[in-house]
Amino acid sequence: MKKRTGIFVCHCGINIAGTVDVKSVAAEMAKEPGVAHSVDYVYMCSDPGQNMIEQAIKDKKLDSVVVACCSPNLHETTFRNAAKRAGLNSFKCEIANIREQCSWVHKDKGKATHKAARLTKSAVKRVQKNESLEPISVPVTRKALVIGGGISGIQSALDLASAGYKVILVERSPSIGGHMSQLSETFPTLDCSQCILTPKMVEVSRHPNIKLMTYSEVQEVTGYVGNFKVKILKKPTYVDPAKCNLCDECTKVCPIVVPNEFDVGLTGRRAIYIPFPQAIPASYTLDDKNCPDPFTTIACGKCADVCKVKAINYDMKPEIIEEEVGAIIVATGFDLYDKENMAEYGYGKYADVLDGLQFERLCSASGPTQGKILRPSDHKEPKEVVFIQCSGSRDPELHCAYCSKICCMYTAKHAMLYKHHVHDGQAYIFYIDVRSGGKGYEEFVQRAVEEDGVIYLRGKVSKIFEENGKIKVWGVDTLSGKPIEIDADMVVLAQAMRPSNGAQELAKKLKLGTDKDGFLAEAHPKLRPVESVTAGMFLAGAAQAPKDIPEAVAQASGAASKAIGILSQERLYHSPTVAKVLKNLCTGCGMCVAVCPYDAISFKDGKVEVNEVLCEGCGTCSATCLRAAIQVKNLTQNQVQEMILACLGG
Amino acid sequence: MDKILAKKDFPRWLEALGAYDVYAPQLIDDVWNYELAADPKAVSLDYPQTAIPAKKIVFPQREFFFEFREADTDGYELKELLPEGKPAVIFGVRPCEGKAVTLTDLVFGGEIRDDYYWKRRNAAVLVGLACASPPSTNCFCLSVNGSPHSKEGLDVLMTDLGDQYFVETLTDKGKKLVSEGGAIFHEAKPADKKAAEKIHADSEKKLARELKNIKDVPAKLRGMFASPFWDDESMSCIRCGICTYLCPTCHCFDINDEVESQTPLAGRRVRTWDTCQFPDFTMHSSGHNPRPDKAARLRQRINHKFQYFVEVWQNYQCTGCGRCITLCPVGIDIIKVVEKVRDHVS
Amino acid sequence: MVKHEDVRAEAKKLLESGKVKYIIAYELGADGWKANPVFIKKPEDVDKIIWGPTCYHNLVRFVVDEKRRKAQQKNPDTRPVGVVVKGCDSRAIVILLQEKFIDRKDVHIIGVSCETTGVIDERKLAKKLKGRIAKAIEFGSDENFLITTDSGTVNLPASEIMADRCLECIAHVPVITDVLFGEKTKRTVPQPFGSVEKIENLSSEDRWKFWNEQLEKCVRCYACRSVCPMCYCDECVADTITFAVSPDTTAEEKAQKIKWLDKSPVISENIFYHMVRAIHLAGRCIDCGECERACPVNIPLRMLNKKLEKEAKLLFGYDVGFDPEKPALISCFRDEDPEDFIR
Amino acid sequence: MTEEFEPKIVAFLCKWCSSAGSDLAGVSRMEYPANVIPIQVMCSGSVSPLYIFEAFNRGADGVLVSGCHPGDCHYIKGNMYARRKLLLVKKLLEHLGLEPQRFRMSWVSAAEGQKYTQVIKELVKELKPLGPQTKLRRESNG
Repeated sequence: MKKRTGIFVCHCGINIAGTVDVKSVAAEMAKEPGVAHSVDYVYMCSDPGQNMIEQAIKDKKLDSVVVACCSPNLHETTFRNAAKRAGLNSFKCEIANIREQCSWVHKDKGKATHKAARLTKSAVKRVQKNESLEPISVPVTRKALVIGGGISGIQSALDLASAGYKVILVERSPSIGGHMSQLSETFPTLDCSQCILTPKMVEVSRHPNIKLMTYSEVQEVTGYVGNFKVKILKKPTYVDPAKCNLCDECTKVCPIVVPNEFDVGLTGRRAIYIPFPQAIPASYTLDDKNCPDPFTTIACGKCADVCKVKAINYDMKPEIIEEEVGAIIVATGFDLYDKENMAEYGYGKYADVLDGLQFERLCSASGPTQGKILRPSDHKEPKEVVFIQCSGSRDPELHCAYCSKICCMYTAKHAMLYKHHVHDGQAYIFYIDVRSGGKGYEEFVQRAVEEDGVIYLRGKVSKIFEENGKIKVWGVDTLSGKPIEIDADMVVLAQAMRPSNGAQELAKKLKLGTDKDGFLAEAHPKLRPVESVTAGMFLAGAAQAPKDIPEAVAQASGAASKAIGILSQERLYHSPTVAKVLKNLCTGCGMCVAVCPYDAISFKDGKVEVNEVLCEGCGTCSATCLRAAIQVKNLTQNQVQEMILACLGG
Repeated sequence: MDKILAKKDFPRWLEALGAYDVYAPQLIDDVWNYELAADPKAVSLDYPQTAIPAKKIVFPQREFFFEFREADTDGYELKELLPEGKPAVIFGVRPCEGKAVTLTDLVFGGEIRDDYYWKRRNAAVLVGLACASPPSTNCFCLSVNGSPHSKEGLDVLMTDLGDQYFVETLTDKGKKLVSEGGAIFHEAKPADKKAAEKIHADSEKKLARELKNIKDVPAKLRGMFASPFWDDESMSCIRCGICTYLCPTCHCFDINDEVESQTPLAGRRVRTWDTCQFPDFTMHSSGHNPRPDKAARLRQRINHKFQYFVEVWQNYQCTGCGRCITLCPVGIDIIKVVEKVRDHVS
Repeated sequence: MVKHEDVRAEAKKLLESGKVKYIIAYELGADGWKANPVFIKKPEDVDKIIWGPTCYHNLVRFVVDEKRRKAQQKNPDTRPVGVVVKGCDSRAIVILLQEKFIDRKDVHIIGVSCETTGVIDERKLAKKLKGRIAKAIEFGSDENFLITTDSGTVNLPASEIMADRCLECIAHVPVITDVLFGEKTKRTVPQPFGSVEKIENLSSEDRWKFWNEQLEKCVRCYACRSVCPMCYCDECVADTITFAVSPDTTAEEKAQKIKWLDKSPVISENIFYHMVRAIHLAGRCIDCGECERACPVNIPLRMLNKKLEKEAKLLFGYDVGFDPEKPALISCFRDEDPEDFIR
Repeated sequence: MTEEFEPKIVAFLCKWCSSAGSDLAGVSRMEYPANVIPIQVMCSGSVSPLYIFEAFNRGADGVLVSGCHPGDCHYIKGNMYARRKLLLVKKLLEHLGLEPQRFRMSWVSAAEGQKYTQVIKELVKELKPLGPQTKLRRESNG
């Protein structure tokens, strides 16, 4: 059947008509095969212009339309809607860009007109082979998964839950709270970390919309935006939280002692334990990596014996729980840069060389020393403490190239807290720069210097070693140029922040990109900072980059609102110009599978198939395929060939 | 009347043929082919066998039928493109190829007369060269009603007598061609004729290969259409077009429109060689392919040459040049295949 | 040196045990000196099998046929086929595995090492023999060939009549096998890309002249693509009609068939065909040289594929046909891929 | 006097960077020669080698493929595949004896209207002295 294409050449006032002879373009196009109607008009995008198109479609029974006008970025939607109103499929309308790419950049009217005609013809050739397509729509599972129970995860979960959506919060350790629960006070306000965090943790445990899964890990994620399928491994705690009444008898009888993660190894804990008093869920965990201990094969059973409420059950097994969610927020947080890497500062070698988190525990009222600052080695009060900033940060040669961002502030806080505990003590801070951007931050640092007499030394520490009970710190004050030697009682390293252990593996499972440092990659550094490259997955907190609490919380809420943007939809709509497999030509070589940036192509009985929801229609697959067995709808190789011919005047 | 031409005068003959396009065997990248002779002095008839047979001159691999162009009013303007230009004379044509042309004549001269073919065919003069010794180790012309000195289809037959050629003029076209040479030709003496006849007789003994008692093969083939024999025989076939494109008797073609401009729609209708050995030769647009596999395609080739053609034209469509054997990349040997058919017991 | 007996014994074993469906090997052709592909189905036929200097065919081509055959059969015999491969041929198997065209269990690979020699180039031999007709040819003791002709025997150094592909061979020992015959001899190739460099050294215009003359000769018999184990597409860009059609193919799908080039054997279309073939073989051609050997008009087709093999190696550090797990050349990239050609 | 040779150039521009970049050139009214007819594709990665062969076969005097800078690809890495694939194409074309200037690739971001005009100007400048591309072009009776 003969095609009936309509051509509408826009003058755009004189913007186009000034350099392109629109009349002759329209006239030339009228001669094209399958062109039933070809006119020009002063402003196609105006109401009369659009009506003109709609009328022509009806009167001339047009089956496709080309509007030669400005860039498709401006009015493609306008004209496709017009076509739609007149009963055409919106993909039966194509734009020829004869303004930005022609009339505005050429002066010679003859040449510009010639080019405009070619551009229009090329659009005609394309539109005549366009399929009618309707947007792909998929239902949305209106439930979210939050991975990581630190402050970011907690915030995202609460925001989603209070917006009325079901949330699954997965945390791999026995309690939520994350690193924030380990902190003593928080800058710049010095309010107690537990005091502001605990209520949120409790809220999580009580919220009807939140399903909390601690001591659990995400094992597998399949599916796509709006329709993810998640497998979660629930590790056995061997203690039934419902029965446990926190009498703490079990820990008293447990013979096995291991370093306490919560106190960053400053104290020990039993094999059966509660991470910290305010833990949520408030229950004990029997850690089966340490019980029974490596030398015995069966648990001693003492804890079960003393448990009056019979909460302990050795027969608990790991479970795999399957869930369906529409959106995923990844808030896997951070860990500190490994001790091993900082041997140069005696970290891990000398008992009194600590990292920031350990110092937090020393300051914390619930810490190993009930808030007294004492040296781990001899429990004496340190009179001279050296704080070293950028320990592992900003050191492209040996360590991390990036700035961990929060160290300047918490080091100032540490120095301050130290002075508040040890009034006759002296705090020194080695720094490269002091970065105190942020509300009330600069003032905070100033207070440390002015009120608490903290001595800031600009320079790097060259050597740290123990000598008769002191820790000698050698360095240079690069401002005065003088060498510095301090006989310190304690050294605190502001260790660099790095992505939490296992974040890399998780990223693989979720098919998320990571940057060169292993932090999760955002979709766009400026304009899409909380979205990941995978549709429907969002990032929150230090998993994406070093952040302090307010930033982490802000991003967490941002991620939540992005997720709500999906969950609030009945169905998701997706552009239908996606790749299509010509089954007869496909040999299943998988070259397309390898190049697809969205994992939208998969093998199916010896051939491949496209997941239309994941496919973004980039067409890299079709250029890779040796058989043109996979092609993008409405920009097929066949259409491009016709366009090439048109461009060359054939 | 038979003539004698001294080899040293041969170039002069070519020079005298300004009215013709002169083709002669030439060696390019170790491959002999009939090419336009730019320099008569360079031409030598001392060659074995060309890769592409002389059919390419009377039946070119590509020729135009007509030109079409969309008219300003409705419909199309058509312009027939019959072959033009000088008549062709081809030197060094082997007798088997001369005979081959007579077979193609039958096909294009049947109830439908192919003017495009005949325009060239009638203009072409075939100057044969008797095979003193077999030009190829796979020659078997004697087995298929041919001979190393057959005159069929030729206008002139030359026989190499050492430093001179014995020239037999066979047609008016031939007479005219020889007359162009004028004085360089001399009357042949009886002794020359004897010498030539001796060479002819000897040459028949020199053939290395033969395909004996095949008179029952056509009947045999009729009965073997559905035989698994073809599957086994075709196992090593790789479905290329060598055996047929380079066969002097194969004449199948395809017709395509080569479009040069979309608006106005313009282009040419073109005939090109095609071959039953290509899978798409019998492909229907429905997707059905009556000759789905290489077994069917090999069968078609053998049947056409040794059954169908015999039934229609009482002759084998094979002149025993042996090209398909020599040039087949996987050594499929038509002699062996036909012998197997002959000896086949079902 | 590999003896016929070795291969025959292995073949017998395989067929008797029923381990393989049949064996793709070489037999002596009708002319009594050149090898041809042969398909051995019965143990009693194994004595047909030979190994010699004319075993130039890449038999992996027939593994492709076997896959096609199986696809058409209702309930096919799924046993593997045995196939005799040289070093280069074995790399073709690697590519077929890489592209999941075949499964490792579809083939039982009988590897044969070319040791110090390789296979011959008939055209080189013909020149050397100056009209004498070869009757038999066999490997000599030290890097030479012994040729029996209708007038006496000749002893020629391998280097003089060996195929170019063998002179530039980088894998004379099969890289993937179930059983290997012959020594894993060391062989150094001073210039693996020597022949193509000769052409590279020409000026742009001379290169054009060269290729123009060569590709002008092409008669589009498609022997090059037909003999190539990598050209396994059901439908080639050079085919004029939609070929891979099944009953459920829609008219739209048929209409999508693009006529990229005309059937006319004219230079522009010939070049188009050979360009597409070259680019589609980039990172896939394993230089078995069969396209060049099969060409009836002697077009140096290796010089197209070898060029891109060289570029793949130089530009992207990509070695073709050694690792079945590797992604295809154009389905991967390195951040440091050169881009000085981009502005 | 004879009219100056005007090369015919086909340009494949990726939608997100190069086409947007040429739009910017338009908005900023930067003038450049009208020899180039752009075809907007989704991603430089979607440009098949056959497109380039076809363009030359149908009489293009030059072909340009332009995409996003490495790392900026809207489709994450399509341009990286394009870079590898099209370098092979370029090497092949030059091996056959086509003038290197005739096939170009460029990275033009949505912000580089200036660069786009520069690329076009240079391309046209380099192609004019070469005259018509006849090597890969099909014959025509017209």
